[in-house]
Order: sequence, then C-alpha cells, then structure tokens
Amino acid sequence: DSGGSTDGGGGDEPFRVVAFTSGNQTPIGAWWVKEVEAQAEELGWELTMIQGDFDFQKMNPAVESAIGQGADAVFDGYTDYASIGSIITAANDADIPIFAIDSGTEATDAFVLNITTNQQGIVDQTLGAIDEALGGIEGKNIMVIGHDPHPGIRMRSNLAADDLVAAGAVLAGGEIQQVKSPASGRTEALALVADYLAANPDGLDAVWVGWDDAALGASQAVQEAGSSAFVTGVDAVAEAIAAIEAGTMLATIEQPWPSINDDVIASMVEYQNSGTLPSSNFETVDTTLVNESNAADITPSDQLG
Amino acid sequence: MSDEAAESAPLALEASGIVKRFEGVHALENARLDVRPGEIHALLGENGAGKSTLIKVITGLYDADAGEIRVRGEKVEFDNVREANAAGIVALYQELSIIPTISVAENILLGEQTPSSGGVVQWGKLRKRAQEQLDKINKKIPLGKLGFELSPVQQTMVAFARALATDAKILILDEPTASLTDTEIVDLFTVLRGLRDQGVAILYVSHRLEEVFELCDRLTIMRNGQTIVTKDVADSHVDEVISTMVGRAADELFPARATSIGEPVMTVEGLTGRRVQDVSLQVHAGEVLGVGGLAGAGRSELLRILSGAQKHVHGTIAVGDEMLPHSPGVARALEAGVALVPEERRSQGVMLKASIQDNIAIANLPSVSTSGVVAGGRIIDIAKRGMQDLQIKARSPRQHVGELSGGNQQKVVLAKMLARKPRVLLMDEPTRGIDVGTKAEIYRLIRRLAEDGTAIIVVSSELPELIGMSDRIIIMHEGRISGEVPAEDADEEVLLAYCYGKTGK
Amino acid sequence: MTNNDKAPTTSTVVMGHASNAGKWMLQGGTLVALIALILFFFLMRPDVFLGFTNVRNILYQVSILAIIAAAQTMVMVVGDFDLSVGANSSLAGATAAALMLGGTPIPIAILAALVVGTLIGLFNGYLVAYLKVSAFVATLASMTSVIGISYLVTGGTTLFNFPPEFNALGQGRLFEIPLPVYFAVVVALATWFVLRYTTIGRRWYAVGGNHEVSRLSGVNVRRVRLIAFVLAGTVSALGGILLAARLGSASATQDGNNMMFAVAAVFLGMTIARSGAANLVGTMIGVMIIGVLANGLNILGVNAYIQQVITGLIIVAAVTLSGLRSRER
Amino acid sequence: MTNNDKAPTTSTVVMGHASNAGKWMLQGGTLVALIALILFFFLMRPDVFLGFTNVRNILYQVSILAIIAAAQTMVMVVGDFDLSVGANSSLAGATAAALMLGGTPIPIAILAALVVGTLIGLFNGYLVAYLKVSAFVATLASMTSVIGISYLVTGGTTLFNFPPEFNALGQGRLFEIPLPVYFAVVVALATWFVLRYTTIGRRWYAVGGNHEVSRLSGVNVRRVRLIAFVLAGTVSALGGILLAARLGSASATQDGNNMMFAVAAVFLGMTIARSGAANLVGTMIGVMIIGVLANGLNILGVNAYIQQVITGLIIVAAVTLSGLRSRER
Ligand SMILES: Nc1ncnc2c1ncn2[C@@H]1O[C@H](COP(=O)(O)OP(=O)(O)OP(=O)(O)O)[C@@H](O)[C@H]1O
Ligand SMILES: Nc1ncnc2c1ncn2[C@@H]1O[C@H](COP(=O)(O)OP(=O)(O)OP(=O)(O)O)[C@@H](O)[C@H]1O
Ligand SMILES: [Mg+2]
Ligand SMILES: [Mg+2]
Repeated sequence: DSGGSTDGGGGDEPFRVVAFTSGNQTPIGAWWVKEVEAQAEELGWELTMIQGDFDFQKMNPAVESAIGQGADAVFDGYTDYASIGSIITAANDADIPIFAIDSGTEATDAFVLNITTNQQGIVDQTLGAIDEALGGIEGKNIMVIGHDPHPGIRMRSNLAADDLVAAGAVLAGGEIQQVKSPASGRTEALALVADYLAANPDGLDAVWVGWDDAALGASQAVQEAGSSAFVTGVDAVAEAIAAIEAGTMLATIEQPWPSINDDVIASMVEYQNSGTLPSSNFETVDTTLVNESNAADITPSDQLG
Repeated sequence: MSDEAAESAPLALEASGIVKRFEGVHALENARLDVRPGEIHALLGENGAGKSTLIKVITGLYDADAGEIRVRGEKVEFDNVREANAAGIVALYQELSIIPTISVAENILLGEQTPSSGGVVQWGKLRKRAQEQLDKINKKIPLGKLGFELSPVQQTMVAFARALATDAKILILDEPTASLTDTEIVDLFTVLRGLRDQGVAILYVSHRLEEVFELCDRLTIMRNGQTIVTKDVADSHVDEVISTMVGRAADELFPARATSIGEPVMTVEGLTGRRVQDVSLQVHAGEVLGVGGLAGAGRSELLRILSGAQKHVHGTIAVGDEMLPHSPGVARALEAGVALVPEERRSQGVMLKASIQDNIAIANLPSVSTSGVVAGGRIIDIAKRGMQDLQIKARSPRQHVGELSGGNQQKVVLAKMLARKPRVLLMDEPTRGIDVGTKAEIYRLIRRLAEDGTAIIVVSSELPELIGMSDRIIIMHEGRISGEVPAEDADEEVLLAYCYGKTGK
Repeated sequence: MTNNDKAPTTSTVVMGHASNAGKWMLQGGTLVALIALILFFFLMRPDVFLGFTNVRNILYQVSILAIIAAAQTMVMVVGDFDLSVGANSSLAGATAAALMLGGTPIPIAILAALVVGTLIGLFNGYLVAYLKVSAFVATLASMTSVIGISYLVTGGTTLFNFPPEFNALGQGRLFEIPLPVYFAVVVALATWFVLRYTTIGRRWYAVGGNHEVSRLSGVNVRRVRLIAFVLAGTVSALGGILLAARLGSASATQDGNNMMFAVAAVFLGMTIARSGAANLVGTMIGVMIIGVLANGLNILGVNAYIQQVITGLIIVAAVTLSGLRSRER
Repeated sequence: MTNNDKAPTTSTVVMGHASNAGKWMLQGGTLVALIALILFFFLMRPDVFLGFTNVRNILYQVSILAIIAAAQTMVMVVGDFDLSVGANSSLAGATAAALMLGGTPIPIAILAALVVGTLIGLFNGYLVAYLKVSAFVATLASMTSVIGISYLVTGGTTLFNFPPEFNALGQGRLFEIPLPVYFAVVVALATWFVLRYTTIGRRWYAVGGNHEVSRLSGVNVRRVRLIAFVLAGTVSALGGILLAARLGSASATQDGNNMMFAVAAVFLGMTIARSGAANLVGTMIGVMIIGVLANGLNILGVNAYIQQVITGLIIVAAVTLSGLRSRER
C-alpha cells in the first residue's frame, strides 16, 4: 500500500513500480494482481497497482498519472500494446522501461521485455490432439471459435484456421466464428454451436475454441445435441480440466504463468540492481497440452493463487 | 329538508381557519366552509381565490398550515385521498381528466372501486357496475374504449361517473361543467339533484353563475384565500355575488360593440379538413366574429386549420392580398399575421415549468434574436410589456407559469400571441374556467384589439358570451356552417336551433 | 340536409371499418415482422429452421431472456424502467453459486438468491416510488453497484461445480423439452395473469397511464410502483438462477445483453397494444423476434458483426412499421 | 383595495427570500455532493488530491466524458435520449483510425469521422422526430448496429500506430494542460452558449417542455428534435476522435461506460435547475462528480469492485439529496 510511504523508514529509496492490467475480471488477471502484490511486498518495491476491466479510457490515464508521479519501472500484465499507446508514450517520455507479461503476440520496441506463450505451439498441440482423436483431420468439419478483440486469441484462432485449411479440413461455417462479448462468451459459443448443429446434425467433427470459457459453452452445446464432436480450449481453468476428466472436453492448454511471471520479475530485479535491461525484448515459452492422461496433475490456472 | 332540521343536524363537512401557503403564495388565509347534508353548496371566487386549494386541503392532498376540518362533527386529518374516500368524501378535481391507456369501464371503477375477489378482478361485475354508472348519467359510451379515444366531453362524463360510483356522502365537484355542453349539463344537474335528495352533501365550484342560481341551495364566496360570506342562494343576487367576489362593484360585463368595420382581412374558401366540411368565411379588420356550435362541431378544428396547426384537405386561406400556401404550418401563418390562442390552456397554451418570459419568447424568437442569437434584454422587454398590458399578476417575468392561477395563465398565452401583433387573432374558448372579473377584462381586451384594426375569430360554447362579445356570429354543425347572424339580431333560441342543425342565413 | 347530415357519419363509419384492417396490419407490425422473419428463415433453410430440434433450440435460447423481459414488462407497465434487471440476475446466480459452493443446501441457496433479487427490487422501488428518483438514474446506479457486488461475490472469477440437481434445473428435460422453457412459460403465464386479471396488475396500468389521476382516484401510487420493482427484482433473480444452472457456472457479467434486449422486447411489444402500453403478449413476440433473428442468422452462417448490424436494423424496422400507426393520428 | 393588493406581494417577496436558502441547499444537492466529495478526498489525502498534477489528471480523465455528456445534454433538453452516443464515438474513432492507417491525410480522416457521427445522428433524429419511434428503442437499435459497424471497420481488433500529429490532439499539452481539456472546455462553452443564447437552444427547451405548445407557437418541432440528434452525433464523434488520439488506439468498444455515465451526469445536473430540465452547468457538475469519485477512490487505493459499488451509491445519494425538494410538493 502506498499510503505509508510518507515516512520512509529505511535509507534506500525503494524501487517504484507501476503495474497494471486491463483484465482484472479474468481469473488469471486476478491471480496476477495478487501475485505481483505479494512479490512486491517481499522485494520491498513500492508498488502502484492499477486495474481496469478493459476500460482503457479509465485505466490508461490512471497509469499515466502514476507514471507522472514518478516510477522506476512499469509492469504490464496481459494488456496488448495496441491499447496502451498513450501509456507507452508517457513511459518513453519519462524514460521508464516497460516490462510485460503476455502483452501482444509479436516483438515490439515498446517493451524492454515481453514474455508470452508460443501461440503456434498452442495451435500445434491442440490440433494434434484433435488430429489424434479423429484419426486424421483431412475432410473433417471443424469449427473455430475466436474473439478478435483479444490479440492472443485472435492470433491463435487465425493460426488454427490456417493450419486446418492447409491440412484439408473444412471450416464449419466457412470462417472463424466470432464471440462478440467476452462477458457472455459461454452463452454465445453455446448458441453458435447449438445453432450450427441444428442446421447440420452430424455435421461437426470438432470445435477448436480459443479459450476455455467459450470452449465450455461449446462443449455443453455438443453434449446437449448428442453430437460426438471433440472440443478443445486454451487456459486450463479448473472447469475445463474437470470437463476433460469427465470426458466432455478433449483437451486444453496449460500456460506456465507463474514461471513466466517469475522470469519477468527476475529481469526487473536485475534492472533494479544493476540497471541492465534484458538482451531480447520478446520471448515465447512453450505450453503443456492437458488431456485425459495428465489432467489430474495440472494446477488449474484459476486456482493459482 | 326544513331549515330548522338542517340547522340542528350535524354538518356534513366543516372547515375553519384554514391556512395554506406555498412558496411565496398565501393560497388560503383563514378559509372557512360548512356544507350540510342534502344540499348543493356553491363555492365561488375569482381565479386564484383558493377554491381548488381548499378542496385539496379537505381531501388530504395538501397539509394545511393551520385550521381544522370536521366531517359529520368529527375532527379529521387525512393523509391522502384514500383516507378521505374511506370517510365518504369524494372529489372530482379541476382539470383532472381520466387515464388515457385504460378502458372506460376501468376508469369508472378505479382503485378501491374495482370489484375483485382475492386480488383477482371480476371483469363481469366490473362491466355491469360501470354500465350502471353511465346509465345514471344517461351516457352511451362504449365500455371498452380507451381513455384517449374519447372526446373531451366524454372524458369529463367518465370522470363524473367515477365520482358517482363511489357512493360518496360528500361529493365535491371542481368546475365539472367547464368543458361540457348544455345537454350534458342538464343530465349532470338531474343526477346532482337526485343525489341531494338522497342526503348527499355536494360542494359545487363553478364560474358560471347562472348554473349556481339554477342548481345550488347555498353559496360561499372566497376572495384572496379568505371566506367572505356564506348565504342562501335565494337571498342572493347576481350583481351582489359578483361584486363580493371581485371586491368592488360589478362592471358592465360586455363592452360596447364596434362602430366601424374595415376591409376583409382573412378570406377562407371551401375549407375541408377531417371534420370541417366546405367552410367559407370572411373576417374584417376591427370585427369580432363569434363561432358557436355543439361539442365536436368542428370549431376547434377550423381554428387549428386557419392557424396552420392542422393540415387540411382542400380549400384556400388568404390574409389580406396574400394567398397562404396549402397547409402553411404555424410558423408561416404567424408570419402572415395569423395567431391562435388554443383551447387547452395547460396542454397547448403554456409550458407550465417554464417562466413567463420564456413562454412569451417562444412565439417571438424572430423578433428577439439577431442571426440566431437571442437578446435576453429584448425578451424581458416584451415580457414586461405583455404583463403590463394584460395586467398579469405575477412576482416577476421569471416566475413559473405553473404557479399562476388559470386566468393569469390564459393572459400569458394572450401576451405571447399579441406580441406578434397579429392581423387575425383566433381564440378558442378564451374564457373557459375563468372568473367573471377576468372574463370582463378579456372581453375589453378583445374589443380594444378590434378597435386597433385586428380581425378576431372567437369560439365559445356559452351563447350569452357569444352574443355579448361578437359583432357577427356563425354557428357550426357537423363541420359545416349552419347559420350566420349579426350579433345584435341574435338570440339564444335561434342560435341553438342552428347548433342542432337547422340551417339558414 | 338530412342527407348531408348522414353523409359524413356514414363515411366516418365506413372509413373506420376500411382502415381497421390496415390499422391492424400496422398495429400488428411487430407480429408481422416476426412472421416475416420466420417465413424468410424457413424459405432459406426449409429443412432445418422449423424442425423440432431447431424450434426447441430457439425456445431454449430465449427462455431466460423471456423471464427477464417479463420482469421488465411489469416495471414498464407502470411507466418506469429497470436497467438493473440484468445485473440483478447475474448477482442472483452468483449468490446461489457461492452459497452452494460453500455447502448451503440447494433450496436455501436458491431462496437466498431470490431474496437478494427481491431486496434489490425493493431498493430500486423505494428510490423511485418514495424518494422520487428518476427510474433511469436509480436503476442505472443500482446496476453499477450490483455489478460491483457480483464481482465481490464471485471474486471476479467464474464459479462452477454446482450440485448436479441444481444444474438439472437449467439443463434437464421433460418430454424432450428443456426445463427453462417450462419455467419461462410459467413465468410468462403468471405475469400475463397478474397484468390482466389482478387488481395490482390493473393498478399498474392505471398508474402507468397517469400517476396523478390514479393518485387522486385513491390508488396508492407509491406502493403500486414499489411492488412492480420488487416483483421485477424477484423474477430477474429467478432468471439469473436459471442461467447459472443452465450454464453450470456463474460470473459477474454473464447476463450479457439481457437487459438491453429485454427493454427492446418490451418496446417492440408495446406497439401491438392499442393503448401503446407494455403488455406481456407483445413482449413475448419481441423476445421471439430477437431469438429467431439470432438463431436464423447463425443458421445462415452470417458473420457475427454483420449479425449485430442487422439486428439493430430489424428492431428499427419492426418498430417503425408499427409506428406508422401513431403517425396517422 | 390597493392595500389588499400590496400585502400579499410584499410577504411573497419575504417568504421567497426566507425559503431560498433552504431551497438552494436542496436544489444545489448535486453541487453540495460534489463539494463534499472534494472535501472528503482532500482531507484523506491533503498532500495529493488537490495538487496541480492530480487536478490536471482529473480534468484530463473527464474531458472526453464531458464532451459526450454535452452531446447527451442537447438531446435530453429536447426530452429525448441518445443511447448511441458512446457507440457513435467509438465508430468515429475507428473510422478516423482506419482511414489514417489507410493513408488518408489526418484532416480528411477527422472530417470523415465527424461526418459519420453526424449521419448517425441524422438517422437517429429522423427515426425519432419524423417516424416517431421512441428515442429509447431507436437509439438502442442504432447503438447495436453501430457497434456492429465498428467491429467491421476495425476487423474486431484494436487499431493503433497513428501519425504522431494525430495522437498529439489527445496527448499534447499547452501550458502544462492536456489538449483534450481545452477541447472539452470549448465544447462545454459552445453548448452552454447554444442552449442559453440561441434560438435553436430556446426551441430545444420549449420542445422539451411541451411539444404541442411549441408547435402551436410556430416551432418546427420535428426539425428542432432532428437538429438536436444531429448535433449530438457530431459532438459524440468529436469525443470519439479525441479518445482515439488520447489512447493512441481505436477499438469497437473503447467508449466503455461513457454513454451510461453521460446519462447519469445529465440526470445529476437536471436536479440543479428549477425547471428540472437538462442544463449544461448541471451536466458538468455531474461529470465532475463522476470524475472526482473515480480519481479519489483510485488515490485511496480502494478495491476496483468496491469502487464500483460506491460509485452507484454516491450517484443515488446525490440525486436523492436533490430529490428531497421535489418530494416536498
Ligand atoms: N402548487 C402550488 N404552488 C404554488 N402556488 C399555488 C399552488 N397551487 C395553487 N397556488 C396558488 O394558490 C392560489 C389559489 O389557487 P387555487 O387554484 O386554489 O385557486 P382557484 O380559486 O381554484 O382558482 P380557479 O378558479 O382559477 O381554479 C393561487 O394564487 C395559485 O397561484
Ligand atoms: N364525435 C366525435 N368522435 C370522434 N372524435 C371527435 C368527435 N367530436 C370531436 N372529435 C375530435 O375532437 C377534436 C375536437 O373537435 P372539434 O374541433 O370538432 O371540437 P369543437 O367544435 O371545438 O368542440 P369542443 O367544444 O369539443 O372543442 C377534433 O380533433 C375531432 O376530431
Ligand atoms: Mg380552481
Ligand atoms: Mg373546441
């Protein structure tokens, strides 16, 4: 808490970090907020944590004013650099480096470091699981459900659609199916799949979904229609893992956020101690496929905290 | 009921020492009233004398600042209308209409009156009882019609039927006849006399003194929030009542007629609208043309078409040498010098939540603005001039019109239109709900305008008024002109015959 | 002259009759729009659209919206608005979820959720009816607060893993039809009955028609308005509980666009009443328009963003078609 | 008699004065609420809250809301609503963004975005004023469609990488104060002037007061309503363009809660007018309440969810406080 900073007890100036995330209503975002707060406490950082529920209009100014009040480093949690242009400008003007976790899907000079997961790897793993379950993808009818406003989901759903078409599969509905609002992702995916199955009974072999919440809706629709289509998601939330164990979902992806976060914080500590910046500004980390065989051993991403 | 018996029986309703102040207004200042069972008691007074306020205090709509109310001898203090109803007091409020979106039957048996068992409405019983009420007042109105589908007359009758449905012991009627025609008034009076004979106490507010003398047993006169006198109608005389109301000797009600009538100012040929059929007429500078007829005869529609407020099917309107375009619209008609003072003051005439000056300004924007920017000073000027000319009683031009009495509201409408210096002034029932004093003022004003060369067309449902203030009278029947007479030759019988469709010149 | 006298009267009557058919066409504009939509989608996909599976699908998909729209109808009959019905339903779902996960028996969790919804309705109603706060601000503000509370209740996450008996309420079937459809039908019938046949329903209409006249006629306007909000709260909560059961999960914002669509449905429905007042039958037609549109466009495989554009336009078209009527006046 | 006539007048004036103070307290409830909030946050953080940096911050944070609230005020003066102002602003931002990224010069991109906003205003106005569709449905429906169009324009993504000159409009400073603050002040002053001193402003108020009275006074009611929607469209578009410049990015939904907050601000502001009509000064007080609240709670480090709960409650409290006045009647 920054309230007690007026009477600095120690001799050293504390390391001042402005951290922010736009996704505090997602389980991972909520975990990250707690995790960063805990680590900052341990490291003796003076942390300003700013959260916004995808309302950049409200979040960005708050971050900028925190930067304006003085900071040594900025920590971006899960917020695409496209949405924070003004924050990047403010940080650059003040000569403060931005470290990031999962904030955009490609390298950018905006960050001194952004560690994220390997989107192509995620697609390879999930499509591999589908391929194996179906005994070959070619000629199969597969629906891809994405959500364009989220850069990670957008990238991986595009990769998945491209790979599927390349492998000779038919994209159900002819294009990537879009969920409009993340808040009602589950309901929207449920309706998309239910309506598709009503129009094409037996016309669906698999549903590839960009994130678990919507995947759970898709899987529910598949169950209710009595279809045998396989559903995969990404995130490894507890509910998806339970669904995999129950056999209603085929697979999901575990992304190693705790270790990624540790890595980002380690390079921030490095910068704090020696002023050295990371050598590369973009790193991707491989993920783990979660299926029936290993579901029991995975820590769900929404129970990290 | 003999006088003695009446004296000894407990009063049905007694109010004494009532004081009620609104922000800045002493509406009631020591008002007093007593009504006996089995009498029709008139409550009289100028606009703003406090009649409606007194009624609202009695029925619990307003808390009095001081005073005491007794019902059948017992002191009461109602918190709301329901409690008053429970005590047998039912009021038909001034300008209270009906609910537009529900059926006639439901309007008649609203609220506690709705027959129900266990919270479920008994529709059959509802219709039967509603029909009984309508039968009482001799009205045929389909029970299934919705409120907004009724004519103003029908709406008033439904509201009256609702009051009757409550089996009130004390019935209060605040200007029930304001928008009724003679037939309805006759039916209404028959019912009221019947109720009186059953011992119901009736408090009756009206500005039509002839009604009072025909119907009522006693009368109470209020002035400036105070009760001046209560006496038997039999012992009273009209002139004396008027002078008590206004606090000075009664003036001549109608000013003298015009001596010189000028060139034609407005010429109308073959005008046909929805109800109006093939109407042609001419009105001259300095002339007051009265228009009479039964409710729904199409008088209001005629004025609305002439003022550009309503589209018409065919026919032409010319002002002076200028032929107006077909269905010109209000702005264009105003430009040509045609101004309308509409029928429904509160819904068509004034914005109740706006100040006097803003009300006046809205019809005069062209003259108080330069290239789209208004000059506040000029607005205040025309507002002050209008207030002075018409003697509008208000604190300042910035007072909200909703806080003024009905008569003063009407003067605001007039001031708004007169500031346009119209060549033709159309007035639809300009004295409805207005006291005799103010009425006389308005008659004088009409005459003054005529003398200044304005051509005036004025619609009225009161034949004496029509005869008194006009130079020439036309009568409409079912959309057509059924007769025309110079006012000095007119008598009520002839006019009435035209009203009912006899035609002639 | 008698001839002359008669003429307009007769023509009036004839006119009246002649225009009645046309008037009905316009008044029924919303219904016509629904039928047109159904016909269109049927012609596009005759094999699928009106098949049992798909009709069941549509009904299932609109069932919770129908419940929330019924709640909104009650408030709108009184002439008010409730922008918090959606947030309220999410909170009810979250409350039941959190309690069940904490070990509370299902019936008690459901009851508690209904009580929460009712209390929010009471809060809204008190603000609007007794403190005379405009319904728009009052319910906008309470919507804001209620969403915040939902976040607190769920801790910002999605709650799941409810007892199967609870999920069955949303996912179970009876005679091949999902249970929420029955709930929606029961709520719709009950609301219809209350609006049409009970004294409180008729008072709602009276108050909605004109507050002042109602008050002066002895209707307890404040209580009547309050009750509408309270019941709307309870019914929205029921919708939210069913949504949680239907999805097997609960989050702070899972009501999605239900509030907006509920309001749109009521408005669509208002056009079918001669009085222009909110009414249950009309609302359900509105709900069906929204449901048929979403399902039909999905079945035709229309792009999600284009779907959204079309939905707006169809709502406008349906209301405008009916609106022609009021312009005639 | 002159005596009699005078007496009430004098006492009237006195009474008027006496009750004015109390009346002002109630009527100014919203202002009192703002002052109370400022005092509270100042006392909690005297070192920070009223410092130059933070005040500048607050102004910067509310500047775009202020512009959109000004647009909403115009429409609400006429007695209507525009639920599409937020979506409209997003579309304008997205349009300008897409054009600039496609190589269109900045001024032309901005102009095109303003035209798009104006056209949407025209569409809304036409529906409401000429086709008599209820403002709520019309703008709800157009909001839905406009969001869909924004998704199409942005391809569902966040557009960024605008020319620095464009971003400077939202991020640049003059005398230490960010440019959007100047824009907001100019828009507010212009709106205030239009509402108060022009014939169109007068006509808006008249139409908002009573359609029929206005019509019979020669006001072209339909055109006047139309113009309010058109201008609201233009002004919202301006807000959206500035938001894109301010964030350096544009997405279909970045208007966030602007529409809701704009409506809330206007409602808060209506309480300060004697007539109860929307007015610019009141709206800006409402905007400041919302801005101060968000900033102050952030400074105190209040949990985001609890912030949301408190925001709703404070809005209710402010409106209720002022509402006490009308309850007196
Ligand atoms: N709600 C109110 N607020 C302020 N002043 C009011 C209010 N109601 C009435 N008044 C004032 O109280 C006085 C008495 O009005 P009231 O309506 O009782 O008169 P009235 O005798 O019924 O007149 P009329 O014949 O025109 O109906 C008037 O000066 C009026 O302006
Ligand atoms: N019998 C009726 N049935 C339906 N509508 C009617 C009837 N009478 C009148 N109206 C409508 O009521 C409005 C007012 O009618 P009109 O202009 O004919 O009234 P008027 O002659 O001024 O009588 P009133 O004293 O009632 O104002 C018109 O718009 C007309 O269409
Ligand atoms: Mg009165
Ligand atoms: Mg008339």
